[in-house]
Amino acid sequence: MKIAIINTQMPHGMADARESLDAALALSGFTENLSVFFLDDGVYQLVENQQPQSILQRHIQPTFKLFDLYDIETVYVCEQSCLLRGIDPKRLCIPVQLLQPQQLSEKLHQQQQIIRF
Amino acid sequence: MKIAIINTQMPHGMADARESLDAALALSGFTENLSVFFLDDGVYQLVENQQPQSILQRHIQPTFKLFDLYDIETVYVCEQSCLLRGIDPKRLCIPVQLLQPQQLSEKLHQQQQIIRF
Amino acid sequence: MILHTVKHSPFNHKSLEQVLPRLGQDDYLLLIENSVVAVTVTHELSEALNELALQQRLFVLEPDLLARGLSSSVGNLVDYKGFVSLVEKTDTTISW
Amino acid sequence: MILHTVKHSPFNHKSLEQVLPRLGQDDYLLLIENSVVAVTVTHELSEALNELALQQRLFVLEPDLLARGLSSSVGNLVDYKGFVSLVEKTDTTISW
Amino acid sequence: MRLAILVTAPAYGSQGSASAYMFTQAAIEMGHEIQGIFFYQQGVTNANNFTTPASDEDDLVALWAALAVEHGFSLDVCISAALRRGVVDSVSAQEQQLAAANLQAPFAMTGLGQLAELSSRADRLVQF
Amino acid sequence: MRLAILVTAPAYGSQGSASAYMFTQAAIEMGHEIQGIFFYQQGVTNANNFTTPASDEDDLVALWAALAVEHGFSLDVCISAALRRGVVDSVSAQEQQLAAANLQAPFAMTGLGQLAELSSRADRLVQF
Repeated sequence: MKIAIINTQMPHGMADARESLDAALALSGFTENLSVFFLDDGVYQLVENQQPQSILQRHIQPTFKLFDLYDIETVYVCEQSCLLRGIDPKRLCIPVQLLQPQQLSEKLHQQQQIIRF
Repeated sequence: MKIAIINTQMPHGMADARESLDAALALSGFTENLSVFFLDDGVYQLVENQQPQSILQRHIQPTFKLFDLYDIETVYVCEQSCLLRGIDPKRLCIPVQLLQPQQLSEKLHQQQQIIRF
Repeated sequence: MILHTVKHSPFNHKSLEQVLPRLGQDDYLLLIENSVVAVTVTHELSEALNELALQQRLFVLEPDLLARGLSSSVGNLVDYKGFVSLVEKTDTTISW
Repeated sequence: MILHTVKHSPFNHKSLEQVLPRLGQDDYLLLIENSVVAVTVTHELSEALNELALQQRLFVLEPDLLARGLSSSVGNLVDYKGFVSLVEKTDTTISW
Repeated sequence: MRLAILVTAPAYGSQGSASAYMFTQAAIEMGHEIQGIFFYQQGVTNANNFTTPASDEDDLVALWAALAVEHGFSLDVCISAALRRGVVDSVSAQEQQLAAANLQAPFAMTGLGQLAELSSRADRLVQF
Repeated sequence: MRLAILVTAPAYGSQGSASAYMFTQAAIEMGHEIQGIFFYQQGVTNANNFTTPASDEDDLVALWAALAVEHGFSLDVCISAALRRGVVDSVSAQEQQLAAANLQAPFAMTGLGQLAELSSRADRLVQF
């Protein structure tokens, strides 16, 4: 089963980023075909040097570092979403594969089940 | 104390319209200077012939009819918000005063405390 | 072939605007909850929606339109059973 | 004189776009929570924001910027005490 | 078609849970098989049996419970998401020394692994 | 300055309650007077004492309670909004025959009239 998690929300304003990460780690144990996508405002989740503790929010970036440990290797980022937001796609907190719009559409169409946060 | 309630959300997708109405009725008993504004998607709350029971949502329109009974007479609607959405401002479910953008701004600046839903 | 569902009003939220350019050639779009207002008046996304409607790829959940006292002549109106059928006809569903 | 606070990202939500034309001549705008991204890159609302900044009427909650790993050179950065002071300086607050 | 449904909308405050309920009802009437409903994020509040809606409002907690009992599918609640939103089963209530549990039967606490399990048994996953 | 604060954001799931808490803390440090905090809509979940956050997350229910006790202001909860979201005091719990109450002290159930009362005693009303 090819499963995808799509992240479209900024971190900290909502808990979606945190709860999406929990879901990704849990699903990774049950499928070898898990892909995680970051689109639209979701790309902000991967910005480095976040300091959310000072606003009483959970620090999610240490969890991203666990992707490797959990064998979550297929991480896609919409390059256009980064550029629109002035985020350098080469300076994200984990290694990712950048996708152009057409490639993004292709990858999405290869999935069997999709959860969006 | 001049208090205003501003409604900016559509009905039924969220419970804001319903809970804003409850607040308006309650506040009306404590101040003679309550104004209720409908802007942006909030103008959809006043569209006639809603049938929300079929989607398990509460029918809010009978409550609007109580405005009169509760002496809530100052009801302002942003005409531009209606026109943008194809809503005829002359066919809303209760009597309202239509405001142009400049008038809206003036009315907002006359308020001392403002709650937005 | 993906069924995309959108629930937010395009006057309030950008999800519809962001989904439209991502639709694949055969994908379906279903408007539910507050997003049904997108087919009740002409606005900046109407052209793209009309194009989808012409191709029989735009669907609107009728109970959500009626609940809000609205009506539309753009897109195919469906009830909840129609929604289930769309899920069955497509391979995958994304809820935006 | 009104203090308008906005919390949603302008890339996701239309509240900032809807508030800007409603600001009175002396009103203040304070960006909090996700809306702080509005001053981290140039986009379609930047011109209006820059104009407000020049008039010393644009404020940005710095802890919300830092929390997200972002920085800005547009607008006056304030902390929570600065937020309280803005509430005190203005007559009324609207949270959009 | 075998369906798994993911509900991330609360019992009260937005339309998502009602939409999911009506979709599920329609799917059952059409003869489709519900593998289970998974409640995550704000969706866990659908399992809170302290929920007391106004007399003129629908009670989604009760509606979900009745539909699941009638048609024999499971209502799975992510325990981590539930605990941080004040929905607890009797085991957690004891551990945390709370006055009682407020998990409505037949909702059951599970982990996110159960979402993977449901999804692997389903032809389609639909999220609300 | 006398302040009334209105919280419509939940204890968990969005930033609003934390923003309100930090704003309130800053106002107190600056010598302003808190007339009270009113919890409405999803904000009523801030009063749910079954809330059990993860060990690495802040517990806003406890934080609000401690701040109110320390500085002697009230935490008012709209009872109608609370009941329909599964937050109940002991009176309602008995009436509805629920296993227990889950209202955290010193949060107190009130009606929307109390919001009017608070606002009439305040120079500014700030909403989160």
